[in-house]
Amino acid sequence: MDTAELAAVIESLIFAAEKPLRLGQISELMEVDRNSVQAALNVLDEKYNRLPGGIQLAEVAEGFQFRTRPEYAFWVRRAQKRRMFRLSRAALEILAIVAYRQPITRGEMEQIRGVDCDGALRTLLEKKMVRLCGKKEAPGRPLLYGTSSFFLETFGLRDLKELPDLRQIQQLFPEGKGPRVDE
Amino acid sequence: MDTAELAAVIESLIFAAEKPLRLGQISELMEVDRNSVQAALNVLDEKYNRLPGGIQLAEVAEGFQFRTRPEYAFWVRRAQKRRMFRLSRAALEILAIVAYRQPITRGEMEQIRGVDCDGALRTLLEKKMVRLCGKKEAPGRPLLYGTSSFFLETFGLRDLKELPDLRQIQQLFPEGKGPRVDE
Amino acid sequence: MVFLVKQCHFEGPLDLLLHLIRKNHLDICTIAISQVTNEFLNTLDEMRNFNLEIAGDYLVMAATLIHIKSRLLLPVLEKDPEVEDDEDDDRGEELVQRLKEYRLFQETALMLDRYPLLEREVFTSGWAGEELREEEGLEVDLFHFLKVCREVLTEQPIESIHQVEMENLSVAQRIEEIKRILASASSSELGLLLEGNPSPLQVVVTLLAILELVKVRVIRLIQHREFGPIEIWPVT
Repeated sequence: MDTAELAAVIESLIFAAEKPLRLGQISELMEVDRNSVQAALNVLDEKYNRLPGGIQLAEVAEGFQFRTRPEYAFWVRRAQKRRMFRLSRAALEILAIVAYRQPITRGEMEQIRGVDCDGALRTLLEKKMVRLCGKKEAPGRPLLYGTSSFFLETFGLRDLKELPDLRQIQQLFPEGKGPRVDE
Repeated sequence: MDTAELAAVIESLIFAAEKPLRLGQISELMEVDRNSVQAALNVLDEKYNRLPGGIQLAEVAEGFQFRTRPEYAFWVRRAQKRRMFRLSRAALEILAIVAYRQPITRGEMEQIRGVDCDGALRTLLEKKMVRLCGKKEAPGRPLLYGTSSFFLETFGLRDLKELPDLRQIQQLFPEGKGPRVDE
Repeated sequence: MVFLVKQCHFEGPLDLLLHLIRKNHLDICTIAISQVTNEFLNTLDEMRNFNLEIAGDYLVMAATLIHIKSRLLLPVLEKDPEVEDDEDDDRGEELVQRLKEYRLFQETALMLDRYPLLEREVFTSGWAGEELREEEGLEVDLFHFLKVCREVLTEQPIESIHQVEMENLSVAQRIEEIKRILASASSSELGLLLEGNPSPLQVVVTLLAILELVKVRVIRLIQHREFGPIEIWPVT
């Protein structure tokens, strides 16, 4: 199979898959070495990401997935008449804490936020954005929480390393101009 | 909006839609006349149907839809067969009982569930989530069942001690009977 | 102030405190904390006026703030290097650290919210092959599995119950086995045939086989004394 044809097959596989497909999965499934898969993926990257169009080939959660481009969000939402998906401020804060401090217990999250996290944390677990990941070696063996691969999918991240580190975030918000100056 | 941009928006609309989109629908939604929509659809037809690739723009009775090309059906089906397996509600319930009451006999499971466990238990054995672990020292020497290492792997647990204990589960779902998973 | 309470939903006392510091264009430090203490207390009063329930967290914070402020208002005494009195200073400093940490995560949350989110700015294909939809069953993670556990596992202890596994053991087979045993040894005992913790079914099958063999006069059963071993002898 030449690269063009391999690219076409992989295009259909990624399109039909429910979840992002990893390079290794494609290679295993098609019994083709990783280099050839990578070459075919480069062809698709060219086709979808270098040329204009409504669809992008995104690399998320260590896999590949076709997605609409964010600049057309308005039209897609309008077409689907769906209620806009949103995360509450509490949910976003907890996600931020879990993403940067995982694995972390609920008590530790509450210590940082100074407030009960129960409801929002449960919502995040429900939505599979946060997952349980074991117990802490501490009195009472409290449950530990971490981000899931669906968190990466939702935020379009290849892996956690793609998140800016906390020092960089501080620079985004110069002293005094906090995130929530009242409108 | 020029034809190229219109084509990009329509590309994302058709891609994200659950059902085929009709020309009229697109025209109405985007408040663009039918001729312009047709011109944009021609661009997409060129991109997907005249050039080789894994995805086609199909015009079916109800409208336009992206689909994988039939010549790659073999690979798509093969990929879908390998997808992460799913468990039926009955199987999950038995798995719950086995996880927390192991080692346990089939009779004891049926005692807890109040119904026959035979079929779902066999599925769990086939999927290697549950394993046989000896016979009970009781009249009849019934077989004992327990969870496997694949069970731990599936749920990302290092060992059974990482499974939250029943008290912790109650804290996670304080309202008692939570909504069913399969809503 | 009324406006403040009506418009803002605060994520707890730290959030309110951060809001007040920010509103007054202050840097996070103990001085700033003491400066907004009155506003903090007023906000709690407003909440009360609106019949909003004030969580204990807010009251604990109010007490801490008053304490920090009162420390700062005390005239600075000649520091006695012999006396260690850091505990109260620590309270202010500790709160400053907590506020800074929480502010950082608020900023991180805001940064996360700027990402193009799946189902908000970007969408995956709505098309799913027809075969996919038919597939039944759930793909679960640990949390959703635990939910099932919660529903299924009641606290009732498991009663010990008996269960018999169906075994492919017929009387005819057992007859052949007994015959084989008697062929290699001149005699046997009933007890020996029932060794090894047999299931009730196995016991029944063995007894039936023996009775059948007696009936067709292949064996005889002999018991020399009451409650003694029952011997099995082939009929010669």
